[in-house]
Amino acid sequence: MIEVTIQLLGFIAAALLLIIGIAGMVFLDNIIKKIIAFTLLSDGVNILLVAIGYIEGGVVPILLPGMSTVEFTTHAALVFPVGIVLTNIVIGVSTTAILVALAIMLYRRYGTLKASVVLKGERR
Amino acid sequence: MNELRGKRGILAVIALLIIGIGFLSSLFELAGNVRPGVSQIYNSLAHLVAPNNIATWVYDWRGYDTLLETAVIYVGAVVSAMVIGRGVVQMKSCPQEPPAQSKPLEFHIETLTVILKYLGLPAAILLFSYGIMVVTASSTSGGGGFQCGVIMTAAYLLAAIFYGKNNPIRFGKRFIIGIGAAGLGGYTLLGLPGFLTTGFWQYNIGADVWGIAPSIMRFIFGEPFRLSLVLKEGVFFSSPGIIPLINVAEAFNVIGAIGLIYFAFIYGWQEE
Amino acid sequence: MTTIPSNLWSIPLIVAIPLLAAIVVNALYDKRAIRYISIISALLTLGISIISPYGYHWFTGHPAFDPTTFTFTFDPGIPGFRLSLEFFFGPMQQIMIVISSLILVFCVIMATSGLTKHQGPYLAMIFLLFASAAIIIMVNDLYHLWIAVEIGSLIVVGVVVGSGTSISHKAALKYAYFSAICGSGLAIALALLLGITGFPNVSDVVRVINIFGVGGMETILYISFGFFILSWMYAGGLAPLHPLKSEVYGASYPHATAVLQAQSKLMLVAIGIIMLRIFGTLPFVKEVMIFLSIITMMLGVVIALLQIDFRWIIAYLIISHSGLVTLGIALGTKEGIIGGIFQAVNDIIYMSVLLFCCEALYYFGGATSTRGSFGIAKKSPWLCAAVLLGAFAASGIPPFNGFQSEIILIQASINAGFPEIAVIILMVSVTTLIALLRAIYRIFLKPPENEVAANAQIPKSITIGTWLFIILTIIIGVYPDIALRFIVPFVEGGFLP
Amino acid sequence: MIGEISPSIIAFILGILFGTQLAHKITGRMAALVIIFSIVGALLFGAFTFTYSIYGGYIMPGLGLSMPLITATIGIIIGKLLKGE
Repeated sequence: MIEVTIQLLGFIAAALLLIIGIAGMVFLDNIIKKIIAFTLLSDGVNILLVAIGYIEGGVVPILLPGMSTVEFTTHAALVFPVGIVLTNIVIGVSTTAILVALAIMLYRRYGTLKASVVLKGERR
Repeated sequence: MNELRGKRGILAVIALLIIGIGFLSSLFELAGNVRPGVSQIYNSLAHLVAPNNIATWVYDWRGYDTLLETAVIYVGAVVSAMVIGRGVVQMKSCPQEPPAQSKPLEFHIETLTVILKYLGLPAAILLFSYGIMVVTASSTSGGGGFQCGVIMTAAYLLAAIFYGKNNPIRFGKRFIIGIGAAGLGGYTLLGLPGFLTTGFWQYNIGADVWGIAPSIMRFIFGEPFRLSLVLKEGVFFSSPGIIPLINVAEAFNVIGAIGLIYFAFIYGWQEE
Repeated sequence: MTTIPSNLWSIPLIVAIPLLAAIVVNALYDKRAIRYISIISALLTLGISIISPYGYHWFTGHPAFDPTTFTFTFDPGIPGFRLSLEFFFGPMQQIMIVISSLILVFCVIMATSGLTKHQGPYLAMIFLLFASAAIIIMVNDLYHLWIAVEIGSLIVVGVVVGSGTSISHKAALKYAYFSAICGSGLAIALALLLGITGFPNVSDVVRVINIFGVGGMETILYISFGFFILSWMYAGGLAPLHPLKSEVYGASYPHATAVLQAQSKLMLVAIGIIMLRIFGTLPFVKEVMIFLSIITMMLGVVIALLQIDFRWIIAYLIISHSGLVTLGIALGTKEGIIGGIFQAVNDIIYMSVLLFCCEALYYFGGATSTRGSFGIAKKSPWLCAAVLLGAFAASGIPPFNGFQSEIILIQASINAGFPEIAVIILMVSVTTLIALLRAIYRIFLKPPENEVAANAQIPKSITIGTWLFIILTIIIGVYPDIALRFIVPFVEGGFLP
Repeated sequence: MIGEISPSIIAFILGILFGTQLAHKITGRMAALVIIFSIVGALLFGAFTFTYSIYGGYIMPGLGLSMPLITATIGIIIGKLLKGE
């Protein structure tokens, strides 16, 4: 019997978001929809990371007055996976910005947002 | 979902389901078996630096990672502006097709109510000061440079929506590029004091957890931010060292980067 | 034996100087000072990487935690868990970075003399491209590897869109999509490895897996291996994701492609070695890697034969030869890894020769299409000689350098029990020669049918760069020990001292 | 003690820097409104968690004043005045 913990629920949510995101990025035709799918994918990664850093009955890794250091060491959320989330957010922002900029310029050129039309190979 | 119809669609859905179930079943094994590893060591040393251990992780334990992470958003901004038209280059000897024109967005601000227009500027000012508060208090509470930059540029976007072309926050091209360069360059150069005195790039000479920096450096960079931490074991005098300074640099960089993205998307890019 | 320092002075400078140069040139935007600043920075990087000693750098100056004695130590010789980010600069890293920065110097000179006015952001991207390549070859940390791969792919997008043409925008969009998927995949792989081991440092991860095991979670290792393979494919342009990278190579200016291909070879070597170290003991891992390499090699040359533009022929040949690099690493034997890394070094050099020659063709009005014939050999016989020599080096003809590494790879694959692979390597080199000679005949040698610019002035920088790299190919081809003495100790010593 | 003052000073300087980027005219009424709002906000966002002095903003358990928010607002208005227009 699998014990249902908050961590496991986080993993399930993350996996669902990842799969929806990857499916959207690969199969959807509209460039903007693809970008939205990417944000889902990126959020899935974030939830996965937060869930890995989760500790049963833990606290936020910020020292508050009156805490004991030993207690903090064992109970604070794992700071490494939680910290990586910040990086992933930043990367998500920059990738989204670039994708949106490219979508704008390609829309101006071709007048459509369909990836199958815009990205059609040209005869060189 | 027209794209997923037909035989190809069914195959794709089945393949995705298989991948998803495999991925999920492996995560079932991981749940509850995560090894704390290095995070626990970081947490055990938290009281020596800044109370906010995430800030310590971001700017001290993994400070150089964060430099690259900061560079990621800088690159993101520069590249998106390049796509819009800033800094497009051609070979002098062999010019190719001209780049597409970058047009500014059109604003329709007539529909906004008078109250919104009157409160737009105070709201922007308050958002500015909120962003500044976040960046200066980051070593003791949650938040930090990135959040500050996002709040500031949100104020910029808000003002652009309220007032259109006649934006009260007039981040000019030169200011945005300059503040971004100052931020990333400042972050990079803050590694120099530690490098020159201890040989380690970005050693947090203000906190000096390992006692290898000259005491004068600890005084210069550590004393202005020294905090007393009242814990169960007693009072610790911890110092975040250069973390607050790096935070400000990161905030500058993010303001420059996201500001450049907004600027390029809203106004396009025309050369003078 | 001297002790290895944990705060080697040169490593931060190799990364920080290009970063600062990028910031400055981006801010200057269209000033004349850009040229001098960028050339000086590139030369500084080259000089530092040449004179630097070997050792570690523990960024942010945190020591290692020794779990046996519960103490902290600054001695990298003690196998402790690293608290800080670890870079290692050894002989292999040295030769890779020296060659990449040599290419950077020439690329910067060509870009500043041959491009229109607003070149600040473009040059910034080229500097950051070099920095990401240097980081990725020196890094010994999964988290930083991920950031470097991500920033590397964003910069590649930046370099490609620099020309502002529709074809480059399309290539950039495709590449950015896949970088989004594969970057997230690499993040998932990192998260899973962090979950089962608790450490981001590659040496620590390997040690934890070897000592404590993975507690029956081999599936997780396989899943993270899968995501690693995905990012390996897109970062290096392996099949079946080769169209992404080849379009990037073809759509950017040739001088930028020279840096781009160096960066992707360095990524292939670095990620490949990290995969071998972490997953090398799992079954089927090497087989998957070998399979991918063979497919890449064959597909690359076959598609190169079908191309009708010199730029795109070179682009697909770079893809194909990436397969040679990864093949050596995938074999997993010491001989194979030496061959793979040596092939990467040689590949970077001779592909740069071809790309610089391709850049020179732009001064004849962009005469790179093999549909027309331009008779450039008469106008510029030295350029024709250079491109022929480059083609010979690329096809593994003695006495050029390609021969030396391919012979090692052939021996390694025979010794590893795959004589079929040796045949494929031979086939690839023969087909490379055919593809290149066909294009060179049409563009250079055939009597002219199309008009080209009459008074084309090829800049001195291109001529000097081309011939310098040709001399390098011959020197390494005659005395392969010059390069091998950097690579062999790295592989013999188990990658890190 | 000094560790509590420096953030407020930094906030003030940053406020002046960003205040120079404002273009519209700010009336006295608007300035007063903004400062009052910032004091309310400072009460809401609370004090530094670790400082136990009046300056740091700690008034009583559960009630604190975030000084950087107030100094930043004042800095922004001063920066706007410096720039003129």
